[in-house]
Amino acid sequence: MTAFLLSLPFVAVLALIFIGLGAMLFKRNLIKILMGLSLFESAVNLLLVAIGYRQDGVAPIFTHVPPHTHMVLPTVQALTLTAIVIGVATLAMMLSFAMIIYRKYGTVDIRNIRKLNG
Amino acid sequence: MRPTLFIGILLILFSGLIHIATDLSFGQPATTDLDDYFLRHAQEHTGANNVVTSVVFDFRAFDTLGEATVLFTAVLGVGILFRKLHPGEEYEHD
Amino acid sequence: MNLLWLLSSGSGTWNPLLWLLAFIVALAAAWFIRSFGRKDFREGLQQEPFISGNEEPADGGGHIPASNLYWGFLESLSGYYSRLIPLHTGILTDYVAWFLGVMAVMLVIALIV
Amino acid sequence: MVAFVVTFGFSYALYLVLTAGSGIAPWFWSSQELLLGAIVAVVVGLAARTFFSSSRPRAGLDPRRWVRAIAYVCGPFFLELARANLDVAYRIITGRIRPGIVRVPSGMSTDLGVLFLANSITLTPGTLTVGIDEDTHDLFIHMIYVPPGLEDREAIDAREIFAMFDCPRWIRRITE
Amino acid sequence: MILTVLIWVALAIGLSFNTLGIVGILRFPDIYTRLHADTKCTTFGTIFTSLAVVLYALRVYVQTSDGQYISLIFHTLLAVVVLAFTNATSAHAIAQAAHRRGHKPMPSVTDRLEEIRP
Amino acid sequence: MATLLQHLPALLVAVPLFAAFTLPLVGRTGAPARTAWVFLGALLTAATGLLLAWQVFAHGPLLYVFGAAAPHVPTPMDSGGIPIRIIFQIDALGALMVVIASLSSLAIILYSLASDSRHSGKDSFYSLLFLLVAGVLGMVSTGDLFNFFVFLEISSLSGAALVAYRVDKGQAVEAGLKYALLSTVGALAFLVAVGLLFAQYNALNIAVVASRLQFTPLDQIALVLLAIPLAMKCGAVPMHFWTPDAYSTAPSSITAFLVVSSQASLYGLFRILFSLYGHLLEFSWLTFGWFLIILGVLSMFIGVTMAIPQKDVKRLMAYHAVSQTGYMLLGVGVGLAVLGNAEALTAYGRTAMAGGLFHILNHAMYKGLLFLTAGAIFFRTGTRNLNKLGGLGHHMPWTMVFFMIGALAIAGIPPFNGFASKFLIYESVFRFSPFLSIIAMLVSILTLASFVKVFHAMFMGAARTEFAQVREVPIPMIAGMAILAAVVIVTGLMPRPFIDHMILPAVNALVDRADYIAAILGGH
Amino acid sequence: MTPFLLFQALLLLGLIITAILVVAFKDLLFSAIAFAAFSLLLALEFYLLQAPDVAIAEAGIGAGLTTAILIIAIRGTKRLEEKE
Amino acid sequence: MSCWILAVLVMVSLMLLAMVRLFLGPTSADRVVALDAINTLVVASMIVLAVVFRQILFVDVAIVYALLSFIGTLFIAKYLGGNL
Amino acid sequence: MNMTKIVRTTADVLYPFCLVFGLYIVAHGHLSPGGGFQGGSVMATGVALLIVSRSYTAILQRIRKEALKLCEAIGLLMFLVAALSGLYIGGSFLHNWLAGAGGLFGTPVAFGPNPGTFNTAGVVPILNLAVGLEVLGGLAVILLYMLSGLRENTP
Repeated sequence: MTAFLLSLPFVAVLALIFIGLGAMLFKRNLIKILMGLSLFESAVNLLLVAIGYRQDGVAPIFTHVPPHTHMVLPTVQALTLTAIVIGVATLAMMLSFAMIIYRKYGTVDIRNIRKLNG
Repeated sequence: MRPTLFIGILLILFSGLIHIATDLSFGQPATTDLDDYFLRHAQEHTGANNVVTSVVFDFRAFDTLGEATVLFTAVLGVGILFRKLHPGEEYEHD
Repeated sequence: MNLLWLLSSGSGTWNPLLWLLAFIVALAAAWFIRSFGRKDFREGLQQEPFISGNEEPADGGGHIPASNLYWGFLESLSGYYSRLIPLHTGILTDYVAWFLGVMAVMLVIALIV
Repeated sequence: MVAFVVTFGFSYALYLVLTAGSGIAPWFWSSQELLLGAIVAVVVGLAARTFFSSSRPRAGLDPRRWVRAIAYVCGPFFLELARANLDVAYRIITGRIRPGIVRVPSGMSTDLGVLFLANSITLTPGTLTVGIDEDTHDLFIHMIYVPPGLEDREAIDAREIFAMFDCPRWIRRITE
Repeated sequence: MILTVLIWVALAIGLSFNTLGIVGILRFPDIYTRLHADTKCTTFGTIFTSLAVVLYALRVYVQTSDGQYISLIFHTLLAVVVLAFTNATSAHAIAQAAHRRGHKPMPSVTDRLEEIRP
Repeated sequence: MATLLQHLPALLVAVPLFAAFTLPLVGRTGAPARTAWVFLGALLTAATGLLLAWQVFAHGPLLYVFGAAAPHVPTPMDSGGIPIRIIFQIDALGALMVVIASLSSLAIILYSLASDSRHSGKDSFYSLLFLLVAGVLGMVSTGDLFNFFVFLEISSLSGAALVAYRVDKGQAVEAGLKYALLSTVGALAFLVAVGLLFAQYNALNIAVVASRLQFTPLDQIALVLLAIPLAMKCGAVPMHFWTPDAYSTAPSSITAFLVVSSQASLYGLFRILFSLYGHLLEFSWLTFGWFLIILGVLSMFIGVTMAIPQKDVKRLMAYHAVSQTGYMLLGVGVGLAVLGNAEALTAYGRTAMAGGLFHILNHAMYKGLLFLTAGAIFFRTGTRNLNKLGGLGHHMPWTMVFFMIGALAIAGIPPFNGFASKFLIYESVFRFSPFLSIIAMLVSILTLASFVKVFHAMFMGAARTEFAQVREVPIPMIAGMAILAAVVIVTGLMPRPFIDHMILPAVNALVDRADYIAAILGGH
Repeated sequence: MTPFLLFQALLLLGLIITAILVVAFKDLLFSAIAFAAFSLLLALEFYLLQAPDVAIAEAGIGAGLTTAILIIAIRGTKRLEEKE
Repeated sequence: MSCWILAVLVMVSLMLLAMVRLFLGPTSADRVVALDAINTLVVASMIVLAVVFRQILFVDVAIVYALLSFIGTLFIAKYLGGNL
Repeated sequence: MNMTKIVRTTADVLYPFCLVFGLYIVAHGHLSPGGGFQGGSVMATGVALLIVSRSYTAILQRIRKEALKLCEAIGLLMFLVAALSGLYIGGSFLHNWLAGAGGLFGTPVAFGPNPGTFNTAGVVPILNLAVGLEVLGGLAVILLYMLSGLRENTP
């Protein structure tokens, strides 16, 4: 139980990943699928930040830092920053795709967006 | 039929990925030599107080270039999607 | 010289040069045979071609469309194709599901084996 | 030009507020911050001068208005805010409400004045700006408790909805 | 000492107003009245919690005369001012949008806005 | 000049990026300036790539540490022997991919200068093309997991945008959406794996992670999460569905480069399986070797059988691309399966891998050539439907010749290069398992059959009236196709020097994992 | 059960609830609103995990601009999901 | 010191309560109200958490928050008003 | 269509605020939380505020898309040039040759907790500014493009 509580963020990450994947698998609406993708993305960001956390660490900024002994890991935060911007770029592009598809096909239902098959 | 299959896939994935929650220990990273290096030497090597910034813009600046490129790509991609087509510009005849 | 051309797989060898030679010989033979032809042939002098005794339809009508090629092959394998082609649904969710499914299977294999 | 100066001043002040405490003990700001703030303010002034202070830019040059604005926010506005909150808390607890939307001619001539008044009204006494007439600057205000008899009047003076102070006058003196 | 008490009091006031705001959101019958509760109470509560922080910073500054607490005060004040400003405007925007969308103020005695907008 | 040579790995990415960033500015000055700029950029990119590859093949693997004072010292003095910065590590395998990408990018950009000349949005088009090139070049040369992810995203986003370039009917957008979404999901799974590895070993450099790997359950999960997305991106069969969609609707020049892009994913897959996870216990070698083999066989067979009934010429070729990817997976998979068995490895394992890797080079060339010819046909006739085409051999003789070269190469007809690599695969796989080899040959026959159909449908028959106006394509397009055709013929006629100087070093770079690690960490 | 852990548990609970709401709402606009709330809470979680840089980025990009482009996309397509 | 963390705990609980309105709210405007309330509470708790962590610079995040979540609300309001 | 005058005026007032704050975050990226992306996104939100408060046609008269694109391109090129400058100096691509070298940004900092001064960190502030400009231009242009697509989507 204690171990479970201690790894709470990872449990949340797992839950969020599966909520996102579930949205991608079970939803028909393209925008909803992209929201699920974005949830997945956020979950990954949370995972990255959570693995860099150290018990009672402080943020890795030396300006006005309180006199603590250790800091949380900076690398994962840097990676997460990159991942966030990549995520928003991807999302913006895919939402534009969805808008054009709606303009051309008249639907965003994923079952009807299948002119390319076979 | 299909939803059952999807649920099965998700369940199997879950049973595998549950290791993320059970095996990783929150708050106690196993090895930290790379980050300890950053924390110890960031100020001396880059002169930046914010270690995250010094990682983003010095130690791993190439990632940042790539990331800026991704944003540029997205801008170009969105622009290319919403561009004005020339009159009579048509690609697919069938 | 031989080393430059010879391709060895450990159990067999292949020499592209020989194949090139064979091609050149074949081309030479073709040219040779062609040179036996009538020198006074001109465009438009020949007879109209016949297909099974009928005149050739105008404007490429005698051209067999691509879909009709290998009709027998597709027909004989229709059981296989009737299962395979419906798998390519074109639905995005299915694409993701296949990806996740393979991932799930491999996850099980990697964790158990 | 005037617009640029006003925007420049606003940005510079903002930057100085942001970096307050950066200097060594007797000084509030370090010299670098002052210099950088000037550069930033010039850039922002150039970029935003057509938006900030689009109407009546010359008014922004008057320092007394700025002082009055700060005084207004700290004094009458805050007290009205406190009173309004007590009122709303009372309504929340008791559930005694009598809502309605009334029309209030603001009497403001500048955009900034309307903005200030509308935001003051929204934050203060049991009232919420719902709409605005773009030409006459009449505000439409949702009141959480319309005093009986008020709903029949065509328009209500802005002073009536503030309980303690004459806020519209304050705002007029600040912005016009 | 007095400052400590003041901090406690400010924090208590802030929290109670925040609570009242949330209760109001949950309890009030229609969108406009909920907006009242949201805009006023939570903003006011946040002002008071921030006031507690400002008082705390002031206390520490008096003790240590460390310049960073000045910046804490200013940044907190700035955050609160911005928050009040944006909250008021967004409340107006929501109310206006809701009205334009046709949400009538449900229990209401008068609606002058309805008269000028067909 | 010497200093510039020293910084080649950085320039490899910087040159296409610079071209891409400046194109929107240059393009405003007019079409001739843009064309010149694009041409210059392509030439410089290709030159950089080829020079770099030459250096690698001549002098051994290159390291480049981004941001360090000394770019060739991977570990700083004070770090305790770990690399801290992003390192480009280009060994023979990477150099092989760089050669492929450089050659194709040059040919493709030349081609597209003419083929896309009448379309709108050309600044963005060429910018994105350069970004795609930069993404692929970065993917194949980086030695850092997260950096690989970033370049993966660059290449997939720019690829998706380019796939959707022909927005007018919406099908291209649909394909682009599918490509982008699947790529993103895959990249996110990849990122999860990077996070898991980082959480345990606190390193992102592939060599460092490889040296610290202990194969805990988390590592196994990470392996799956790393390998499957890359297998998906290269178009292996149960996850190949995006391939025909994206390849068939994209502009032909883009399709030709998407092939290279998916092979960069293949490179990533091999890098992960061999260099990162290469020291697994033997059953895992077998497991993942058989995983690659099964994926390969499925890809080969299903790809080619799905290709036969297609009517759309590019869709047909896309299925063939899937099928040819199977050969590479099969060859390298056999190598992976026998990695623990030194005797079998020397007997046929390395040959199989050499066949697989040689096939990557060959496939990029002839499949690029085929897609470019299909694009040429589309450029002049405006249709990709095989039933509507016919008799084009009268009007487009050069295209027909190039198509014939490509078709014979893909079908594995000697003396073209397809045969050279397939020969190696057949012979070595036969010693591993005869059944697989027979399947490979069968697939080759079916490929030939399929291309006979395409050739017949497009070029044979009497000239048609509706194509009476059709002429041969412009010179730049022919030049682009000619470059690829020349490479196809040269590699077909003289496979031996390529095998000896490029492929076998690449095979050794894959197999000898200790060298890869030692290049970064020093010692053995 | 330190206050920190309790705090985090509540926050993560909120995160999961909002994530479920994002998926569960049939109306895409509601989903977008829930997504904004999700981003807010996620940023608070980042803040709690001592990553202020990431929190600012998530605040600016996740809560602000992502909502904006989601709303634009919803406006550009259809607001309601189709019935199953 | 514990009073601060207690305050934050209360505010997070309040956020969870506001989520009830996010879930229930009959119209989208109600949900935006809940979002706004959550937003305000997040800013407040960020300011307080800066004191808890003794990290003065963390207040910057709160300012960004107060400034930026506004944009999402405005986009939603513009959409609701039918102006977008 | 426009939003009300109140919202418009708020946007006008908050726009310089966003810019100042974004530039503050960019400039202090190496000292306090924040940096190029964050500051850029704050500035982009300022532009988005203007965009949302007015109609698309009205905003195109006030903001030039070309200027934003130029901003983006300049940011990217600045990044690349700063990266290549390290190569010219003799280090490597992206080498931080200014740090610790004296001069404008080269002041070395003391180790450990310190209040921090602005003129440290070498190339990092320049890269921060470059990325800030790029993100500002990029995100704003994305929004404008999507809005332009919106106009065509509605019949």
